[in-house]
Amino acid sequence: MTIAGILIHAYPGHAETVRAMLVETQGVELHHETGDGRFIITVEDAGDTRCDDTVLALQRIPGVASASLAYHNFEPEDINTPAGPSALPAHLTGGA
Amino acid sequence: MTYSASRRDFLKTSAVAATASAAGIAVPGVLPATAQQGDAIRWDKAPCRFCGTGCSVLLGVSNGRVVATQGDPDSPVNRGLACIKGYFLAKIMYGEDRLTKPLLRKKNGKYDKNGDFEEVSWDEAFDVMAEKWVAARKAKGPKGVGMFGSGQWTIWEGYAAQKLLKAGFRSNSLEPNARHCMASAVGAFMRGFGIDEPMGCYDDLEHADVFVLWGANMAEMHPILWSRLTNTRLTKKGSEVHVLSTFENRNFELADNAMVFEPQTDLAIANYIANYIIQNKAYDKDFLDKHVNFTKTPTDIGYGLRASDPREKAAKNRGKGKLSKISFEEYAKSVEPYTLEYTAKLTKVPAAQLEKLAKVYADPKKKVSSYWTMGFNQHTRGVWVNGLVYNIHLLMGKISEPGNSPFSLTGQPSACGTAREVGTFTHRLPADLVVKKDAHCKFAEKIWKLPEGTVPRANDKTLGKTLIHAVAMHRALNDGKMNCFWVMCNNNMQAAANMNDESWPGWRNPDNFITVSDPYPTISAVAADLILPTAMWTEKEGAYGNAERRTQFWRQQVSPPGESRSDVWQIVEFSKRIKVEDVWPADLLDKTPEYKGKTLYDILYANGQIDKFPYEKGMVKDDRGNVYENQESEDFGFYLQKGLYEEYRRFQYEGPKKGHEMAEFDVYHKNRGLRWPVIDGKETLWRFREGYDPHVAKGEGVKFYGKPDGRANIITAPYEPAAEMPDKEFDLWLCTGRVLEHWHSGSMTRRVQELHRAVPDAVLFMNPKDAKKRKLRDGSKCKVATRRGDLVTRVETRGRNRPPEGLVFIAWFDASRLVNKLTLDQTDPLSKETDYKKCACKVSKA
Amino acid sequence: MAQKQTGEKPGNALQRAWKVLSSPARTTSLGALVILGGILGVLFWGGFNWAMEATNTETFCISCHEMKNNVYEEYTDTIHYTNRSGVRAICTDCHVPKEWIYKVARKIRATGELYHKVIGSISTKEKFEAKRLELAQRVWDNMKATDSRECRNCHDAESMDFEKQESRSADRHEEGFDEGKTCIDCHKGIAHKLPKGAFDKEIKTGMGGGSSENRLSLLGYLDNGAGQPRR
Amino acid sequence: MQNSAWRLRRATGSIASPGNRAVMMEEVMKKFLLIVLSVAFMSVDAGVIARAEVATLRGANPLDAAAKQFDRRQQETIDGNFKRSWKQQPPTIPHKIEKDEINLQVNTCLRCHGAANYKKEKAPKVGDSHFIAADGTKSDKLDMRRYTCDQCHAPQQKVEPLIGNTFRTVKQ
Repeated sequence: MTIAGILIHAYPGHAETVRAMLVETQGVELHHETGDGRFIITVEDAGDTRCDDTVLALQRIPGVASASLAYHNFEPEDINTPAGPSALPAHLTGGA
Repeated sequence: MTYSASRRDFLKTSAVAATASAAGIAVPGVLPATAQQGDAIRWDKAPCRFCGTGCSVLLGVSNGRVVATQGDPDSPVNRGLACIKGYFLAKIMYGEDRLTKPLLRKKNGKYDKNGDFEEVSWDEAFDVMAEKWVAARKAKGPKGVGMFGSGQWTIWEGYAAQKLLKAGFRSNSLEPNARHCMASAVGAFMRGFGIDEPMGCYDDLEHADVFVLWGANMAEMHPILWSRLTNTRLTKKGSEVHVLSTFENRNFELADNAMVFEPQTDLAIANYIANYIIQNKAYDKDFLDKHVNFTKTPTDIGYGLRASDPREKAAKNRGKGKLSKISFEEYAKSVEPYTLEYTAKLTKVPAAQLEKLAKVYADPKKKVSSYWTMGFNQHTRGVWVNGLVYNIHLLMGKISEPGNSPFSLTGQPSACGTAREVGTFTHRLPADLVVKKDAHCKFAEKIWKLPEGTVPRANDKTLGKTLIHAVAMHRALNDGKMNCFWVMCNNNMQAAANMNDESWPGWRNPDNFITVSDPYPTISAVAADLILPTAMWTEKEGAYGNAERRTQFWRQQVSPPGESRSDVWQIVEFSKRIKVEDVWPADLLDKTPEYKGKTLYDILYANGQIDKFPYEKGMVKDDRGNVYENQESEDFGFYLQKGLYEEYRRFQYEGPKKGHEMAEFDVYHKNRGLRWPVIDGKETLWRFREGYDPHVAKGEGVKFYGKPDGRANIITAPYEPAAEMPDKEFDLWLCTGRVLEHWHSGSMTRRVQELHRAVPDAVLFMNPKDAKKRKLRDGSKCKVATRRGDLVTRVETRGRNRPPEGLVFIAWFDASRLVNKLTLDQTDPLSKETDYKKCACKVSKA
Repeated sequence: MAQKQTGEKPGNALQRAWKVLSSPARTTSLGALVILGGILGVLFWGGFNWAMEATNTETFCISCHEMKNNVYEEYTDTIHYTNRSGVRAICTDCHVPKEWIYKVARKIRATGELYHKVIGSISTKEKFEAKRLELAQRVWDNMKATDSRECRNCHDAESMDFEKQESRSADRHEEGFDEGKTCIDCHKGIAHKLPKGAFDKEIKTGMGGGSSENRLSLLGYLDNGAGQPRR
Repeated sequence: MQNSAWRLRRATGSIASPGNRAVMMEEVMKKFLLIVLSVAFMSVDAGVIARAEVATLRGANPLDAAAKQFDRRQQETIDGNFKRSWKQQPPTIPHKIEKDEINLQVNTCLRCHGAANYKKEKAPKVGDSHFIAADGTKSDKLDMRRYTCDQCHAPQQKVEPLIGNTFRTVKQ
């Protein structure tokens, strides 16, 4: 599971188009907009588009001045995932 | 699945918060742990400065100062938790009396052992020190100088010291305070499995059904592991907790089977359980046939006291530990005397409770994890008793798999990472290599680009016997055989046993020159001749290795105050003052003429390997683009920590012993640590078992590959009495230890007001009946005396520790009540680790 | 006494005594009989009271290990045993009424305890712990029923000086008295350890209110079964 | 050996002479340093030498002598709460806790601080962080890892700090 937190700067006057593109993009979730052309988004794997590919694509959206990575978390979901779900009783994980 | 959905949400919130905070944007409604402060705080991870658990904390820095700390939600060890010490980490660096300049004892402008401390420059400090060290090395040989380091050193500090002493000064007089702490555990690992450190990991805390605490007050000493254990105990059906201790402590609050036993009789209890398993034929025969050898150890081995002590003279096999093979039947016979009746009588534990304990071990359906710390390690039969618990697990095959785990917990944050893995012991080299073996020394010399014969062998052709352990160092100082002693990152005057007869006269011996590096004026610092001000914890870039083999890194977060410098800087800078001609013989230099006229710095650190990673200001960055300082690298002109680490790593990959592999330097700055062996970027949770450990090939099942035949040793050892038992005059057992709120000698935690006010003094925990007999009551002033000294404190009969009649307990953090004036400098003759848990004392009204 | 009065030689004393006692009084005056009856009454009465008092001492209470090793041991840690001025409340101060009629009633009930001692109902720590909630609940119910009568022998609401209490205590006391609460409503487990599930009942009856979700979160931790709260 | 000079000194002490602690502490407050620099000392070679009297946490008591004894300790109880230095710092306990129990049977802290009763008891509620499980999920149930309250929350004794601390909160 990969999740990235990204700060997008739009060129002045391009906020509208950038917002529209961001909402369209698979795996992108818009969380906050400052009103002065900055957007806080998260990116995750979606279908067969990988998170890192999406991040690269963001740079190429017309009107985007910069897309900077501020947070990145990668967790393999295999045996090495510590204290995984199976180790915890259901009622602790919010289920059952 | 609920797990991934909610975890994903959590991560997203973190992502938004981190992004917002990096951009200085306030996002309404997003208040995860990482961005609660609302001010411009830079948060970054660091392993906790205290115990061996190895929690990760988030450190908030603002305007160059640490302003907050909290548990790291992303750390697999503590998942957002911290204990009270961990929560107050932000304050440990700001005691008003931080040392900021080197201080040297002087009279009339010159160094004088009896002078007063005066501020000096680093140059003057190191010049005086270098002169003394060279003179002592020349006059007294390799044991003339010595260094006493720490399980709280960073990995590279230990590695730099290892090179300075063993290769530079050609001396094996390097020991860590981990000798007082973990040596018995190491001894048992090497004897039993041929490779150091636990086979299991902390995940066992969730997998096990039954927890057995053997002399580990986890509730106070490893609070976060205790939290995880508590969670399992309170939420998992059928889980139970068995506690063994010589007095009631906080563990007992969760105990299903709480046992107070007579000191030293843990040896008998472990043997009884083995006997029970054999008598009931509960053992795993198949496992024993395939994976285990049976051996026995010599008995009546003494108590590690000075050779002149009558107890040593009386010992038949003083210090001996060579194993000899026996059959299963012989082994079974050796534990036969430990019947339930005999053991109950000897240990004073009710028979029903002992049997209850034996039954859970013998039940093949129950997953049992055993934990121990100082109760086992600080034990004159420490290696034996560690081994006796492995015996039980091996008999049942309950080992190296989730939930079935004999687990030796560490005391210090990097006792594993620095002391054990780097091998900063007199007899060791990195990655489990030993100076006893010529091939191992040759390998080290090859990695270090040194002529053959540089590293002193244990029994060196020209240097003679070169090994000297921690307790023997103080004796050597006392006897004038060691003249220079450098104590770093610990407080050994307060920590070492028998201060009145050994430590104090040793340090103040007029022939000796003692250097102490510390951030604060500790008991050790004021007993020294030269004090070096030290950068601590996150004032430097560092790495620790915790008890579950997890290596964790941190970046330098703030600048050290005044002229204080980190231990690694001090070691490397000091090496510039030593000319190789002064410490190496001519014949060695003839083998490498290119080293002639060089300093130890040129040969050991600027060796083309360690200095090969260039450093530029601003290059240490996190993934959010924050830039961090690196004081040492800036000073020396290369990425010192990376260079030291990468050279050290070659021992793991190219050395004769496999199984210690770690990942590359840069990897660790990006994660919350990995558990070695790390193969192809993947960590190892359970060792020696196929499917978990990459070193065990398909089809092998279980393989204890530390031993040439792949088999672990079951080692039989009997109960033998303690060195100093209560008698008519000194009628009580004295046990010492720690408290939850303070770390070790209290030099950090006692400077944090909240922690100091929680536990301001070390009191005498005593049974009310014992108190009454002596006309004492709660709060009475009392005098505690042993054959070596006395101290005055107050009686506590109702606190967190409840000793049985006949035993008292004092914590050692309190500099005003130096309990190690009282303790006996007895050690396990095999591991040389001090037993601080058992000596005889008397208590009277003061 | 009877033998001496008849002046007969000692022989089968019991038989003779019985004969005297069973025959109607002819030779003795009514006054003597009344006096004799009085003396005997005092003796019996005194003996009865002596026995009552003897069984009202701490030494008697802890003469059985069930009491000594469990509840007594714990009590020595608490303020009713150790405190600033050394004034102590012993077992019976709290557990045996002072007023005669209640005291007798309590003593009669105590014979049930003797029966359980004989059959060993709580002879081991485990058995005791298993029954602890039931036993404690009985005491609490009793105290509730008597409006904490035994507490009030020493602790009189009228005599409390709120000025001298910690402000937290003063506020809570004032509130409690206004609401007509009795001591045991809040002060459970002050002299002994609390049993598992000690607060289940008060949570169930809604002390403190709160949503059912919240109530569960307070209780859930206690259960070691399926991790579900007791209901 | 037993009569060597330095052994005899054990009786008299060779550590820097004890100064008046009260005076010294005053200095400390001014300079944020326990190292008192007495600049008045002039050496023969001219120039000023900084002499430092170094005191440990036991004050200036020599190590080979007995340290000052402490008074009986009393716990500090106050109305309201002790101040926190930062938001995530666990609050210290402003009331007595001797009667409280945390064990397999009960946790009496939760009787007042738990979600059900805290309003009624006018007690601070167990922090929200205590309802986040190890995997990061929020729950209505207390996270059992947080069961042992006294791992983080401690009562405070009425004692002066041994030494000051220059920690500053983010607002300072």
